[in-house]
Amino acid sequence: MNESERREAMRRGPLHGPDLTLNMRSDPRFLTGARGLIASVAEKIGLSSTSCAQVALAIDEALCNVIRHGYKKRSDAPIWVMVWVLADEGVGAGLRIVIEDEAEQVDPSKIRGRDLADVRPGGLGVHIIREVMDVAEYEMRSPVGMRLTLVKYDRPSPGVEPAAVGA
Amino acid sequence: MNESERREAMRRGPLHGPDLTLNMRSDPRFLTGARGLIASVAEKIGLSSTSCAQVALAIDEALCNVIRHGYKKRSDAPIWVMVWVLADEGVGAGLRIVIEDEAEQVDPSKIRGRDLADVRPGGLGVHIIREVMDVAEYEMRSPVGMRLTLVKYDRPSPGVEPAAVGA
Amino acid sequence: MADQPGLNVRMEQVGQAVVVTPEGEIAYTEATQFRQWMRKAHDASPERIVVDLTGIEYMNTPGVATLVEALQSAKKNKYRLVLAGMNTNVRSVFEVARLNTVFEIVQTREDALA
Amino acid sequence: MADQPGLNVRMEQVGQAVVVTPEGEIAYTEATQFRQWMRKAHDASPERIVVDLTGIEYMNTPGVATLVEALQSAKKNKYRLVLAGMNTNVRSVFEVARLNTVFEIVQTREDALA
Ligand SMILES: Nc1ncnc2c1ncn2[C@@H]1O[C@H](COP(=O)(O)OP(=O)(O)O)[C@@H](O)[C@H]1O
Ligand SMILES: Nc1ncnc2c1ncn2[C@@H]1O[C@H](COP(=O)(O)OP(=O)(O)O)[C@@H](O)[C@H]1O
Repeated sequence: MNESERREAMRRGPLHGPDLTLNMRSDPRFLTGARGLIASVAEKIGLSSTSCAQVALAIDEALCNVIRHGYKKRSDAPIWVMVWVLADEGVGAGLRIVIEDEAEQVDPSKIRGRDLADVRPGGLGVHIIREVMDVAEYEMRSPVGMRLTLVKYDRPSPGVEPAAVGA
Repeated sequence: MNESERREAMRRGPLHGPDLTLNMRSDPRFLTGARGLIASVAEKIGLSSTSCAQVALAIDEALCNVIRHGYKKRSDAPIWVMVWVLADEGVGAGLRIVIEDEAEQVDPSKIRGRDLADVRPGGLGVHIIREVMDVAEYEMRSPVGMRLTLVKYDRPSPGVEPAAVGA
Repeated sequence: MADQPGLNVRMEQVGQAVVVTPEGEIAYTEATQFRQWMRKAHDASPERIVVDLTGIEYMNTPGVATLVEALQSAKKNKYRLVLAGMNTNVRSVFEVARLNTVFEIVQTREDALA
Repeated sequence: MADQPGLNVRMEQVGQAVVVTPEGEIAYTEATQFRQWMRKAHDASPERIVVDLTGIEYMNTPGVATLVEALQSAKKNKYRLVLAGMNTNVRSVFEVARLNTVFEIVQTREDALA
């Protein structure tokens, strides 16, 4: 497997259904619980405490963005968070998380943070998501909405540097 | 509405779909996260900290029982946890939680704890669930599995004493 | 007896007593491990086992069951089992289960060793 | 400005400085409330605003954005904004966002008031 094949395999993930699915309304009151759920699962499957904190942060940023940008702060629209526990395959414990919504579709290339040198309040969430996860890929979902695929291994698999993937 | 009609209305719950659904495998590693999720939602909708702790405990006991008794410790079977936020209707904040499984069906009247005077290690979970929740009702689910309906209001609605309901 | 994410346990001899100090939570996944620690305390043939629960934020009935088992061993072998440092939530589990009068429950580790 | 479940804020005057001490988390739901507190600190026309983050376990980018806004006000009005007491996770958010060199960040509240 070359690097791009390996990344594609990580993005695609396992064939079986998710180990855990959270289907929540786009209500900000559920954000803390969703983040805590993922952090707890990450801890229990053995991710390092740094990785747990990073995954929790990425999920939180991604869900905030779905609510703010995808649903324009509507609080009653559906969000699905699917979680796969990735078995140890020589690269340590890992999680694959897919977040889907039914919001308006946007060109994935338009989902990007601001220039970090230009200090302004916003435009940081996507940078953080990409930086802390090994894989972070947006795509349009069929027939409506967006899908974000996130993968985090405790140690990056050889040939997949988080920095390279997240850049 | 007389008392039994009121209880029946609480058990039946709202007509609309759940605000939050957690679909998890019967894997004990997910218990802490599930409990934390419910506790966080309870806190954010304004339940008192005592009520939050009680709801979290009840959910945890109920899920432990599904895994141990329902699924005989199989870790790959499905469990659904559905949560409705009950709006303030003069009785304070409230949550309705329905837990469903696909395990073997048992007569709901057989789901009961031990005599509390007879001190032995087990047989306490169902007592706790009934004591801390306003409504706790087991029933057979169609076509397979069991369903547990739990309701917790911060203040019991007039005419529905938790002690009476939970007895 | 490797510690799991949820639970860390220390055990020490203080005079004729053994003090077991779990930290974290004692729920479904941690109960098995905690039971092994309680057996180890029992095997030290103490006059008293003190379980200092100050560091336990959460306990549910699988955890309570391990302590009921330990109490049964204590009664059979005629030593004391004393529980100290329960927070409000843990205490309420014992109260609902009507075990608050069955166990010897004190405020602090010092009280338990007195 | 009623406190929400996730966040409690204290504000006090120490000499010419205003010290804002939030406790809990500053995430999506708390950011609006925290922004109001930062404006209130600004309105006191201090020479320095110290934000003591020792009690903040968690912050995400909506929280960071309120501090960037506060920094912009501070620069425009020529007073200092000093952040103290960040835990590792909070600090790493600032680092990923390359804001660790933009803000004045110190270890403790005492350092910030020195
Ligand atoms: N889930 C999403 N749906 C649609 N657009 C998004 C989504 N997430 C991010 N975006 C777009 O990417 C931009 C950058 O997002 P982010 O880095 O989180 O900063 P901010 O949310 O402060 O703008 C947003 O302004 C928005 O245009
Ligand atoms: N989800 C369930 N499915 C089937 N049987 C159950 C379930 N929950 C409880 N029970 C039955 O009720 C009994 C009492 O449960 P509980 O009070 O939690 O004590 P314990 O689990 O220690 O036996 C169990 O022994 C079991 O027979």
